[in-house]
This record gives sequence, structure tokens and C-alpha cells, in this order.
Amino acid sequence: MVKKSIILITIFTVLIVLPLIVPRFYVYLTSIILLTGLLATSLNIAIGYCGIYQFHHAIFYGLGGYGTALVITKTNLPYYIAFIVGPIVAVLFSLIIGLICMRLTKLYFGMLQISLGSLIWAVVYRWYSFTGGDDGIHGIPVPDFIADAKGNYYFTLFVVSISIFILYRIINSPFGKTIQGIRDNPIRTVSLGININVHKLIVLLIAGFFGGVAGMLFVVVDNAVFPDMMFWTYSLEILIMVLLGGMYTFWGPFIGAIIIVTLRTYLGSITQYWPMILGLILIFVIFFLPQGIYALIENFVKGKAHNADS
Amino acid sequence: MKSIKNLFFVLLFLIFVSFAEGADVIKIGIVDTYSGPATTFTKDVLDGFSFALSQINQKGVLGKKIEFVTRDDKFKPDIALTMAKELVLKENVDILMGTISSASALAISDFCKKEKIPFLVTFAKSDKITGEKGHRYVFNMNENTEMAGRAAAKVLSMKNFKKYWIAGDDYEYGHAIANSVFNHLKELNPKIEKLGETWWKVGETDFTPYITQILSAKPDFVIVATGGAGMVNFQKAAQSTGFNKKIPFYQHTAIELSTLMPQGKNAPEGVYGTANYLFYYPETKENKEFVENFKKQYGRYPKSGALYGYITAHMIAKAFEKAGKIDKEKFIDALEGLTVDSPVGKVEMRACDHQIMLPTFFGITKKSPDYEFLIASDIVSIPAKDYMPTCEEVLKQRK
Amino acid sequence: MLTVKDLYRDFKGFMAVNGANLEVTKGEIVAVIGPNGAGKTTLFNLITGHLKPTAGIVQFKGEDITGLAPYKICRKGISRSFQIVNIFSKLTVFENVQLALFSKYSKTFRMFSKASKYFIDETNSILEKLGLLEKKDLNSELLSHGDQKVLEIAIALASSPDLLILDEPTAGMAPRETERCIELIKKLSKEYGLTILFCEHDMKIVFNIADRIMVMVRGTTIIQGRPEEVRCNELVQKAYLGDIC
Amino acid sequence: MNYSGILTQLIVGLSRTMILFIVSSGMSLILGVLRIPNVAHGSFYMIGAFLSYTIASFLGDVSYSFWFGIALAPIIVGLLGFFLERVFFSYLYEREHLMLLLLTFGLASVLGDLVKLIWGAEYRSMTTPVFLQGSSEFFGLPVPNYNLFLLFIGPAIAILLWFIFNKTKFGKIARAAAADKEMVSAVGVNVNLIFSLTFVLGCILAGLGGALVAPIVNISLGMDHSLIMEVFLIVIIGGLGNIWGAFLGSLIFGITQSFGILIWPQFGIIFPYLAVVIVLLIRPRGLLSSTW
Repeated sequence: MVKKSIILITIFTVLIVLPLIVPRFYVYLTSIILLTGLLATSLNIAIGYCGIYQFHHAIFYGLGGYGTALVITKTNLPYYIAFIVGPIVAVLFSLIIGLICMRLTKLYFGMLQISLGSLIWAVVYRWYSFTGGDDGIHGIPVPDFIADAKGNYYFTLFVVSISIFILYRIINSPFGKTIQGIRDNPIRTVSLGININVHKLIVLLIAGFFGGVAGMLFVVVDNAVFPDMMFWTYSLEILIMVLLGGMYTFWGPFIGAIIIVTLRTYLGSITQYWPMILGLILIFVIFFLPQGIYALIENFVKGKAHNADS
Repeated sequence: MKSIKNLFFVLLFLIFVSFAEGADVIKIGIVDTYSGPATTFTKDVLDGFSFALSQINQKGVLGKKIEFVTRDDKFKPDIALTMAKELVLKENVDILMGTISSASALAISDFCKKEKIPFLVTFAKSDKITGEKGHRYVFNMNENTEMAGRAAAKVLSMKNFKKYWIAGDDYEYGHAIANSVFNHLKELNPKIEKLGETWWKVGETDFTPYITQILSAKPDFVIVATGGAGMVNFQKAAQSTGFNKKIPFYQHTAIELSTLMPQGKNAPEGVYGTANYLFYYPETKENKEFVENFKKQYGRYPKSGALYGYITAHMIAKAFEKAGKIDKEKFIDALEGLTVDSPVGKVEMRACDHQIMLPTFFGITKKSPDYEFLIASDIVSIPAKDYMPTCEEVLKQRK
Repeated sequence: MLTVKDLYRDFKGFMAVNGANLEVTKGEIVAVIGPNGAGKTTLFNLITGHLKPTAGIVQFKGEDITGLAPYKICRKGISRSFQIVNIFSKLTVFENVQLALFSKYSKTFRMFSKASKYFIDETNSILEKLGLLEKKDLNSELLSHGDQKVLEIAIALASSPDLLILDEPTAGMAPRETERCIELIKKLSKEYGLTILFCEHDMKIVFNIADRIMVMVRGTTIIQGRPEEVRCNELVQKAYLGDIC
Repeated sequence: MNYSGILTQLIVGLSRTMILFIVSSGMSLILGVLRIPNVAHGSFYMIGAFLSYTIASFLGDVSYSFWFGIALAPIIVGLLGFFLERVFFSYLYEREHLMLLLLTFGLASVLGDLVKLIWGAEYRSMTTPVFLQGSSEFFGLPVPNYNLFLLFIGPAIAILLWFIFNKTKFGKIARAAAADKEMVSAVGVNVNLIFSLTFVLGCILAGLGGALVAPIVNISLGMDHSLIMEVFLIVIIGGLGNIWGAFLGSLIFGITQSFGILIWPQFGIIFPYLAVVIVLLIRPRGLLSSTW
């Protein structure tokens, strides 16, 4: 327990001093990693901790981004309202989609969510006058104090840290345990007197909200939004991050996001065959690392501790 | 201990060398689409560019060599922006160029404005690039939709068509081209009328239903605004329905090699088109030489993209020479109003809006005994000054 | 305490439960027996609301609970275990039981407090009763099959039900585990005064612990009575037990 | 537009729907029997198109080259499917759907890049076979002969599949295995073989769809992605594993798409999605029974 908090504090300290020592590009990259980590973690709340087949999580990421971007570019409202509106738009759609899909389970739930999500994507993709269509919206202004790489890095770090802390608390709360029970055994949970639909809906709202927060952060860091943020293939990519890192662990998806974003940035720039590499990684993980990388690290650390004991 | 000291000196030397070498090259970052159908066009830009570089680098620019790195944006603006950031922030490129996607071009342009990096657009055709969204750091090295439309309108206004139909890809490029042609046509010849419009989704592959719709309306002439792969698909559908024999139609780039070559002898005849470059026209010494050397090196005929790439390389080299040192602001000052020689004659970078001035060729598709594919006949060359919007018109959009 | 009157359930023309009657009074252990496919599990599902009856009435403590949602029936005080192992496999033993307590005290919507601080004593005491205290930090999927069945009873028990319904509690258990389980059921009934309704294949167990037995054949109740009454009933023997009287 | 225009529009729209149907019937089989939400199905379709191009251009300008393409391309795709099923899928049937979905996504990414390695990133284009070139007049408007050919072949495939799954031993066992795998293997049937064959049949249908679509489109990278979501939705609204469901779903999807564009061009592409949502709201498990 003590060990864990030491590791966390060390990582956090490194993250705080990072912009002072590394070049701008790495600061930017770390911002992207942080917000993508939040995105993957928020998806894991639904799919890993509650067993809901949230196949189209990218929709909420995109809605959060578009909500923020549209308030900034189309209205004169203050910035902080834009930052709040993004996630709220994501939650609203999360509620609507959730209510519609709730009657179905597993694969059917996922497929209906994908079709509803594709509907939203299609509207965003086509509505030039409002959303910028396939161009997206770019050159979005943000307040001066977060406009440069350092500023938006600290803003991202701050928001992501708080979000992750909240998610961590939720997972370890009675509510968090309850949704894990729903995941493991929905029928049994019902016989305990728990209304699973209400719990699942709340989980969807939480996942949608923090997905939206990640989208809002993307606007702050990249000053842009694009319809591809909410295309179904990106949803699968987030799923891969979750699976790669470890689905039933809290930090796994974050680690998955770090790995995928870093690889994508480096390999994507030196080879055109990044999709193939991603595909091969995925196949490898499915067959040889079904528990994810975090579990591997954990076992390794535990194994070492065990060896040291004996 | 001594070995460590030696190692230290070796390291120091290596760092020095790498810095020295870094200063010895002009580094250009290219972001473009190298996967998916658009590759047909971007490969030519790249080959035209490196073809020109191989000449330029023989004597160097200010004693330095020009080098370039490429990044694939997969035709997606989000990836394009990430790649541009990587090239500028990490690879420290001096100049950015590329993109066939207008969305990518506009996204990178916004970023370059913020970072004060010159950005030379090589194939994206949105008139917003140098128009509404234009700024000091962005240059367009090829025609735009507004120019293409004006060029076509100029020629079509001399023909005797009255009833027009407009059709095209339902996205910005399609609407921009079609509106530009029709609006300017209406200006030049107010008697024409528009019977109707048809729009299909981008990436539409089978045009037969739309063609039957247009046929039933019986217009005199159809303006078809498709881009990329849609060009070939529409012509195929026109051929199989006999559309081209019933109603003549215009497509921008219909006479281009990229459209006609994949169809071989099966392409429809009698299609009106415009293009920036034809390897068999103008029959000047410069063009023949360019085609011959390009073909020797790459085993194929150069297309428009090769011209854009070629011009871009020479513009960059000449601008740096004129600037006298590697400085981004001086480079921009030098590039404004610069003229270079090219296979289509002298071309100028217009100073006011950073739009290159290229001639446009108008022609009608026809079978040829010399080639295994159709070529343009009845070619009319329209010089840049005759069809480009004026500086005032462009700058008015910027506000 | 529990009254089932003329209960019917129709699966596309197949009458899985075809006029079942059952009476359970407080403090009793009642067993439901019958050949495979007699409709025992369906009957339990009808009582606990996992299935809706086609016709008939289920009363609990004098109140009509027919067709209520399962979680509502649970809140009325009926708790059950399942035929196949039905635990929360990725949670620890402790958390399995604790989860039932969250539900019992309506804490399942608490999001920002630490789960590990809740109901420690109560959970421990339940685990102790059932002999699982030493294994409380183990991941429940690592338990032996027998322990998992016991854990299931522990979960059911945690919501302090008035009536505990056990569906084949000893299915798949090794003989020694079976014995332990029987002892446990007896103990729960005697020491804690729990009312238990269960079904079971093993006749020895049934006659060993049940106060009363209800026999079901092809969805219909044949008889309900004390073990010795049932044992010697002609109909039962013909349908099911063979000659053992 | 006049009525004859609408009618020809309908005929052409329907003929394109047939391609969708052929590909989605394959997906429906795989999803219905093997429970694999196969994202790589689009890749098989794309490979089918590229193969038929290669075969046709290898044989040159002869009248039978198109038929060779149509016959050979699906078979090669089927063999590829067999290989993948044995090497990858057969080990995952016991795992969650989620894993299978992600595996197929991984395979789709790999296959997409392999196509790029083999055929390059530029698009290809092939001509319609000589005897299907030109068009026939309907109410004074031309409908290409190739579209008429597709209108004929779609129902033919549907009837063939119906025959296979209702009249042959293999079909009956496959249907039984779809409903209850354990039961079928308990009576001594080699379920793995049945699964394998069903998967191969699904792949053949995807390859056939690709080969048939090749003459009327650009054969290009990315044709897998643009198709797969449509096919998925068709199968879902039709009911998993139901051939006629796939047929009905294709019709709904194709017709809402063509008429959506006519009615409201800018948002034409959202109509099919809207249709899917409405269908699923009314019948969450698809229009026709998914248990065959």
C-alpha cells in the first residue's frame, strides 16, 4: 500500500517537472497521452468494471470535443462554460443512447450503440454549416494561460488527475463494488435486491461524462476537433488500449493508452503500415496476454517480492 | 578512466558533427496521403518534387542540400495535424508542404500560422486556403476550385448550351467547383438557366441512378463536379449508359491522365475537361525534356501532381537563394512575386494572396492512335491572368 | 409464511409448472423433490420473480408478491441460491458477502466513500458462521467448488432473509463437502431460526433434514407432508421413489 | 422527377442492394452459427475484388476472363478464410464475443495492409465483361445490363443458400449447431468441421460480393471499411443467421439510402441508420427470427 503511493507520488512529481526539462514536442505528446489515458479509463468503467458492451465510446469523446469547440467558436460565452458544456453534451447523449439500448444486453447492446453512434457521426460529418463537416473545426482559440504547450499541459494534467482520482474513488466505493457484482453475475445481483438497470445507466453516464472531459481536453491541447474522433474504428482502438493494458484493472487502460499513443506517434511517422502493427499487437495480446500488461507487471513485481521473502 | 575520457571526446565530436550536419541541410517536411486512392495523385507530387531536387542538389542552395521527410496523413485532418506537429516540434523542419486533402491543408495552415512556419500546399484545391483562411505563412502551389471554375466558365460561355444541370460530390470540393463554374457562367452569359441539381455522397461508386435521373430531365449540358476516384467511376457509368453520347458534360480534370489512363480505350469520348498539365501539350522543348527525363527515371508519364511538385521544389530553392540565408520570414518575403521556369512556361507566385499563377488547358476527350488511352483534343490554353480572381476579390474574403 | 396457490407456467404450450401448491410456515425446513424436469427450478424462479407465472398466486407474509421484479421480492425478505454456482467470481470472498450488505442497507449508490470501511464486523461474522473467514481475502473464483456453494449461501444469508431458498445446495459436491453443507443447513435453521425452502436430488439428505416435503411430478404437486407421510404415499412411490417403504 | 425516372432509379438501387445482400448473407452465417462479429468480413470482400481484377487482367481481354474471376476469386478467399479459421478463430470460440470482435478487427487491419503491400495503394479499375456492356431501355431510360445481371444473381444466391440450409445434411446440422453446440457434438457430429465449413462459406460469399462489385467501382483500399458497418447493421436488423433477414435488411438499407439522397441530399446517408434504429426499437432482435 505504502509502496503504491510512493510510486504514484514519484510519477506525479515527474509529470509536474516534465515541461521544464523536455522539448515541446514531448510535452505535447504527454498531454495527448494523459487525455487518451482518461478516455481509456472511462471506457473501462463501463466495459471492464460493469461488463457493458460499450462499443462506441468514441462518440462521447467526440461529443465532448464538439460541444466545447462549438461553444467557443459559435458563441460569446466565457471559456469555462465551454469547458463544462462539452462533458454535459456527452452525458446527455449518453443518457439518451443508454435509455434506448438498455433493453438489450451484450452483443445486441453493442451493435445498437454502434448504429446510434454512427447516426450521430453521420450528422456531424454532414452538417457543414454547423460542425464543419469532414473538415472539422480547427484553430479554436483557448484562453491565453492555457494556449501554449506548457499551459495546456498543466491544465490537462490537473483535470486528468482529478478525474482519475474521482474514478478511482468510485471504483472502490460501494457503488463500484456493486457494478462489479453486476458484471460478474447479473442474475445473482438482482436476487440481492439490486436494480441493475439504474446502476448500469449511472455507469454509462459516468463513462460518457469522463469521455466527454477527455474530448474537451483534446480541444484545449490540439485546438481542433474532427469527425474521425467519433468514427467507429477509433472506438475499437480505445478498446484495444483497454484490453492491452488489462481490462479488470484500474491502471491497465491508462498503460494501454500510453503504449498505443506512443507507438502510434513513433511508428506512424516512420511506417505506413501502422494498422498492420496494431493488428499484430492485438492478435498477440488476445492469444498470449489476455489479462493485459498491467497484470503481467503486477505478477512480475509480486513474483519478485515472493522470491525476496523466501 | 582514460577510456571514459576518450569516449567523452568521441561523444562530443559526434554531437558537434551532428549539429554541423544539421546546419548543412534545408529540411522540408511533407505531410500527404500515401495510403488509399489519393496516392494516385500524391505519388506524382512526391516524384516531381524529388526529381527537381536531384537537379537542385547537384549544386546546392546557399551551399546546403535540400532534404525532405514524408508523413502519411491517411487523408485524415486529425492525423495530418499530428504529423505536422511532429515534423515541426520534433524534426525541426524549416518548411512544411503537402496535403491533397483540403481539410488537412486547412488544419495544418492554422497550426503553421500559430507557429510561424511556411506551409506550401501542393494539391488541396479549396479556395479557402489562400482566400478566406489565407495568411502570411500559407502558399498554394496549385490551382483552386475558384480558378478551375472560372477557367471552365470562360470556355463554356463561348458554346451554345442553354439548359444546364449541376451534379457532383456532396462535399465542399464538389459544391465549390460546381458553383464556381455555374456562377461565373451566368455572369458571362446571363441567358443560361439551371434545370436542377443532383448530389451524391462522397465515395459513391455507382452513378447509374443519378445518370438516369439527369437523362430524364433532358438538359443541354451537365456540369459534373467529382473529385478523386469519383472521376473514373462517373466516366465508367457514363460510358456504360451511353450518357456521353446523349448529353455532353464537363468535369474538371476529365482530360487528365489520372482519369483517362485507368480506363484504357474504354473511356467515354467527347467529355469536356480542364487540367493544369498534359504531358503532350504544350509541345515545347521544356515540356518534352521534362517528360522524357521524368519517364526515364520513374517509368511513367508525369501528371499534374508532378508539375506541382516540380514547381514547388524550384520555388523553394530559388526563394532561399534570393533570401540569402535560411530564415523563414526572409524566405516568405523572397517567395512573394517569385517567378520560375517550368514545363508549362514561366509561373509566378502572386504576392498579394500567395496563389501560384498557372495556365489551364481545356479540351475534349478523344481516342488517339498514339496511346493506349484517350487524350484531350481541341486544346485551348487559358493563361493565368485571364481567369484568376483579382487580388481585391481574394483579399476581401479574408477581412 | 409462503403460500403458493395453483401456480401455472406455460413455455410455448409446455406446462413446466402445472398447478403447484406449496405452504411453508415459519422456522421450517421444506424440501421440494421430484424427478428431473419436474419443474422444481421453474417453481423457484416463479417464486423469486425471475419468471412470471401464467396463472396462480404467490403470497409471502400474507402479501401478494406474484410477478414482482426479483429485486423487489428480495427486499421483501426472500433470498436464494442457484443450482449452478452463482457468485461474483472476480471479487474477493469478503466483497461477495459485503455486496449483499450494501444492497440490504441501500448503500449501492454511495460513490465517494471507501467500500472497504463498510460492514466489516457484520461481514466477518457471517463468514465466520459459515467457516469461510480464513479465506476472506481470496479471489472467489479460486475457491473450491464446495466453498463456492457455501459462499453462495453466505451471500443469500447476508441480506438476512426471512426465507432462504436453496436450489440443489449440494449439487456436484464431494461426499465430505456434502456432509458439511447439511450440517450447515441444519445449523442455520436451528441456531438462527431461518426458514428454508430447498430442492435436492439426494433422498438421504432430504429425509435427513427436511421437516416437510413437497413432491412434484410433471409440474404438479402430488403431496405435501411430513417425511414419513411422503415416504409411504402410494402415488409418490409409483411416480418416483420406487419401493422403499 | 417523373415516375419512369423513379422506377429506373428503383431498379438500379435494387441491383446494388444485391451486392450488399450477398456480402451480408455471408456475415449473417458467420454471426448466426459461429457467433463471430466478423469485422474482417469487409477485408474478404476487398480481397475478392482485387483478386478478380488480377485474374481478369492476367487473362487479358477475353470473354471468359470475367467468369474466371468470379469463380476463382471467391474460392481463393474461401481458402484464406479456412486458413484463418483454423489458425485463429478455432481457439477462441469459448471466449467472450468481445475477444472475437477485437481479433477480427486485428485481422482486418493486417489484411488491409497486406492488400496494400501486394496491390499497392493506388486504385484499380476493371471493365464490365463484353456481353454485359451497354444498357437496356426501360421506359425510355437506360439501365445498364450489368445491373440487370446483378438483379438476377442476388435472388439466385438467396435461393441457393436457402436450399443448402434447408435441404442438405450439412445445412441442417449447421442450423442445429447454431442453436445448441453441445447437443450436436454430443450426438457425434464433428462440430468443428461444421463451423469451419460455415466460416469458409461466409468468406466465399464475401469474396463473391467483391468479385461482382469489381467492374462497377474503383477497387481500392478502404472499400472494406466503408462496407463493413453497413453489412453489420443489415445483419442485425435482419436477424442473425437468417438468410431472408439479410435479404430484407439489405432491401431496407439500400432503398432508404437511395431515396434518402433523393429527398434530402445533404443528410441522405443518415436515413439508413435511422431505419436501423427504428427497426431495432420495434424489434430489438431483428426483423426475422434469428434462431432460424
